[in-house]
Amino acid sequence: MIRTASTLLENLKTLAYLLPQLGRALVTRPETVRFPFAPPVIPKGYRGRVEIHPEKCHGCGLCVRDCPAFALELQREELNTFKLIYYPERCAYCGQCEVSCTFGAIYQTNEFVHGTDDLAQLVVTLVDRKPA
Amino acid sequence: MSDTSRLNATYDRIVCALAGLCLSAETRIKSAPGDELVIRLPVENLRAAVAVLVNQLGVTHLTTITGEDLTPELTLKYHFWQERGFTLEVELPGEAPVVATIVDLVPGAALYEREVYGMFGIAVEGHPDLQPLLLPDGWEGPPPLRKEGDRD
Amino acid sequence: MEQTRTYDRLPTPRGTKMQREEGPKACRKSLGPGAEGSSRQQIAGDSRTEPTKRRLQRYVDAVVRWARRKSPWILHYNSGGCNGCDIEILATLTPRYDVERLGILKEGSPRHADILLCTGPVTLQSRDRLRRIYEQMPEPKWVVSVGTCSCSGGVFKGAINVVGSVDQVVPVDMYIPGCPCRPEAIIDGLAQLLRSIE
Amino acid sequence: MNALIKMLIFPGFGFLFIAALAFDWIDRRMIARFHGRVGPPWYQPLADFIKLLAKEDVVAEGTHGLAAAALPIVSLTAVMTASLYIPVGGIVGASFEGDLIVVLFLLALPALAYFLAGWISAGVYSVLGGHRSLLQYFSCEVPFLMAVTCPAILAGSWSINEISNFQAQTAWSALTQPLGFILALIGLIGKLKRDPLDIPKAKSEVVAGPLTDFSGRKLALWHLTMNMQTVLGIFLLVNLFFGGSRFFNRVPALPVFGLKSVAILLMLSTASALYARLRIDQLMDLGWRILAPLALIQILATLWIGG
Amino acid sequence: MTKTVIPIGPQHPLLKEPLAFQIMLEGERVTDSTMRMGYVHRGIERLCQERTFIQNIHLVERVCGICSHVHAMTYCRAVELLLGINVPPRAAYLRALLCELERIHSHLLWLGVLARNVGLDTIFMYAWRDREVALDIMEALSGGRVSHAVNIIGGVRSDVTPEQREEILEQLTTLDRQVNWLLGVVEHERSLQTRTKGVGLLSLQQVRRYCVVGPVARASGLDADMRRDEPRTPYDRLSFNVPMHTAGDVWARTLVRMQETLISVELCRDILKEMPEGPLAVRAPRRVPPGEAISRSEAPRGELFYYVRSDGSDTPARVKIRTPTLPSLLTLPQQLKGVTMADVSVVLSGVDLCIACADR
Repeated sequence: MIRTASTLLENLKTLAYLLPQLGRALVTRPETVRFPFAPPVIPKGYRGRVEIHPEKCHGCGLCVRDCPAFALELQREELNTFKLIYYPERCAYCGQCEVSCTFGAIYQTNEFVHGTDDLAQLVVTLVDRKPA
Repeated sequence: MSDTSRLNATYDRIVCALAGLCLSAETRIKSAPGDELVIRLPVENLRAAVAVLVNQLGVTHLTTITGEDLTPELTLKYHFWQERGFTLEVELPGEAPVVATIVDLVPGAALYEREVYGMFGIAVEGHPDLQPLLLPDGWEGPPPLRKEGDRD
Repeated sequence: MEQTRTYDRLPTPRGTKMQREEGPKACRKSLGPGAEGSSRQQIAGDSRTEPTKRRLQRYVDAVVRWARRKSPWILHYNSGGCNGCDIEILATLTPRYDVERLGILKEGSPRHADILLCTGPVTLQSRDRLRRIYEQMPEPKWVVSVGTCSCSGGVFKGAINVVGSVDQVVPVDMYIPGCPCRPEAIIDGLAQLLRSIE
Repeated sequence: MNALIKMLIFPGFGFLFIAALAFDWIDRRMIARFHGRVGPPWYQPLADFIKLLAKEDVVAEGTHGLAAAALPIVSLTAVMTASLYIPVGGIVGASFEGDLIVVLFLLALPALAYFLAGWISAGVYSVLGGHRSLLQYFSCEVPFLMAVTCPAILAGSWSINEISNFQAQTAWSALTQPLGFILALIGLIGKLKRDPLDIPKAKSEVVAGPLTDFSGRKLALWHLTMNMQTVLGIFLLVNLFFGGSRFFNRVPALPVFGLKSVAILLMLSTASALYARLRIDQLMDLGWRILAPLALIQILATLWIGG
Repeated sequence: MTKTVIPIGPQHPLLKEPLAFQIMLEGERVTDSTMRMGYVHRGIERLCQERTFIQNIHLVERVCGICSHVHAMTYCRAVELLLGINVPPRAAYLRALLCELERIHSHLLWLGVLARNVGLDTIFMYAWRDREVALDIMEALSGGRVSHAVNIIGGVRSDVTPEQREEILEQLTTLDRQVNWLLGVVEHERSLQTRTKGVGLLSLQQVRRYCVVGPVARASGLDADMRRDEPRTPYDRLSFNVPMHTAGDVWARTLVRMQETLISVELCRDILKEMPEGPLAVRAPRRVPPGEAISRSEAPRGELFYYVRSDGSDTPARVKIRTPTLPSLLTLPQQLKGVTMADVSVVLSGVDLCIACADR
């Protein structure tokens, strides 16, 4: 008798296994972020948009050579005249440019790129070096 | 290191079993536990060699088939695994390459052979369902991994 | 009253923004939101322009626009991507990001969806499929290209089997770069799109 | 005039519409909370409804256009008519001896329309979903009908109003016939194609079932029909098993009725969060081999005690 | 009995990625099925031959978004073999740590997808909620939730600080508790079992014949795990067991994957505790000497295989990628035969398809 009752109980438990957790979920606060209604919390180390310390850039083009997605473009006219252009819509956000840069000029910030309806707006000229 | 000797014994066994069929056996491909054994065969011996492996040595695991275009000829590498990896290598002519299927011996080779067919245009004789595996419908132009398809 | 639609005007390939405006999207814009409901009433209003009727029309339009902003149902199609953006899209449905707060539901049938989320570069094999899914969606519809690959081709640009970005196949209303996009970026992009439905 | 108000506003269409949206919201919100999410805001079902109304209405190629337009309207009409006979908070639009049978019949119509909606469509998923919905209807309807009969037998009347009045004076059927109540609940879940038994519209199997090719207005009407059906099913159970709107005769009728309905809605939500979907053959096994015999036992027991 | 042909895919809510199935039905029972791949074929092998060794790290990382790190790691190892470089031990430990975290994330993701496909959305939500913990750890380590980009040829880029270590250990405790609960669900929850038991059967013999790898093979009783069979730092210094089952159905696969997740959590802890100090990377030249190299590793779905040949320039002459999903795809017609239409979703999600991997 007791055994049948216990097997029955066991069976009922398998039938309502999730029930205690559901109850707990009802009383605990959901862990949803407040994001669209509050500023996003992005971790410090997140690999986001590429930025540069323009004064450190020598226009060597190492970052351009190693970029897997051709998101950087170096337009060089003379030795000291060049433009470094960054296309976020092509960028793979891998940070290879950061690794490749021997001068520590290029780096990644922790902000993600916001959506846009016009890709041309995203393009940034990182360095615009004119002859002194 | 008894472990290493055991692994080397595996290689010895394989080389012994295939001795009559192969052109050469060397440890050429670099791999983590030491270099891997590569056995070069004439194309017509491939099926016989795989039959020996499957029936006598109990090899079941074919990792993949790698095709390569080393113009002018093509090579196919059959990467097997038993306790450690080893490779059978055959050489094919660049023009109208044909290789015999091993699907009946190792059913797991079916998709790899289809892939090789699509990517290199190597006809696999006796394959039950030989169509390119990954190429889009209506693909025109040379098989994508052949050198003739190189763009400048 | 509606017959099966035929699509002789396929979306124009990628061009400048002006060029794209001439495509189906522009027609949609000239009709205004409320595609056919409003067009029928416009015809009625043409003969006798009654201010009350027009005001009513304005109110109805406002309500409809509000409803559209609050209830965007999404359809997701991976046209050749690596999965990374797909799982981030799915992650937006899960407890941490929970886009159902914004009324977003993930639908399975193109006929139910308002927004097509495309991920990945468009491969040759999936190009026609993407176009068909876009055509199956009822108006008004929007396309969001999620991830670098679908915005520009990304690392796969120039691959032998890749057509390129999504906007070469269907008109895109919102680009969200990122590889993969964070769920925050996806939500942000969708919210921007919804804001532009005004 | 009074009858018109009853029909159009309370407890007729207007009230039903609001209740349908409200229950939909409560349901979605509850399930979201079970998942550990926040869930949609209160206006969500309304926004969905308006948006779908204003969306382009495409008829897929190969679909019978007239039938596709008529079916949601037919089922909506059936559900609205049924609402007239179900008492809400002690107020009933129209009542006569035997209205329970009429309501059950009217609530069966949408299931048939749902099947037909799949049948007339060209898409394979729709056809498959329609097929499944018919199978599911047969295996769920029988236990549901049998379970619902028990309170009627006990009260000796086929009028919903009288049954609920009888229970309010004696005891709730849910307490005297717990088995019957559980069977009716399972049958209701099956009838409404709600979550653990959403076999005809399972997303991962048949995309959206018969509704796969519907869009715009028709889809809105289908959703509304489903939601109204949920409301009516719950109201029916409250009347038949929870003694309608009375609670010790002290508390006002409407809040009591509302609370009881929400309680049943919570049971439905819990069930949908608790279980995985059954296969159609498993459901038929469950329906015919377990639920129907149990319902028969319940009927016999009821006859023996109360008859 | 009516015969119907049901197309599943390329766009279907069941599949997150495009793959086209034609399923022949008799009533509700599947009689035959055919498959069309290639919707996600991007030609990565070809593209690898056109890019430099360094660019390729990020290219192969995008073969698959779920197991991105293990792809990049296996590729880097192959190139390191060609260069004759030994990775510093700390780098090896960090790589392994990310590998295990990726396994946790992948298996939890898979459990969620399976649960969603059988209509148990609750477990989908819980599994994905718990997965966020693993993603948080990975993001703290590498700066990316899904693609990590920590691998460089010769080592890794990012390090674990002692504070981070404590934090991660704490997060692992939460993860441990929650994965344990999920394992309990898989073991005890009745409705999940009714759907998954006896579905998608694969015998040990079939698994051998089709060269299946990974959890699918282990659930059928094939004892194969590249972490143990071809041990490398740090797996040769850690002890772990490989969970096995013999039932060969979807439920057994679920159990295997959940037990593996638990073991991975344990391994993460061990790796963090035993991580040696030292440099993170050694310098690697851009040009790679001619030669061939093979690198195998255990991805979440099984054995991952890279073959790289260099001809002495800074671009590889051939990169061959064999992903573990491919042999699993081959078994699908066998698994589908005779199941009902409703079980198709269970079978398809049971093998943990990663089409992006398979198509490359």
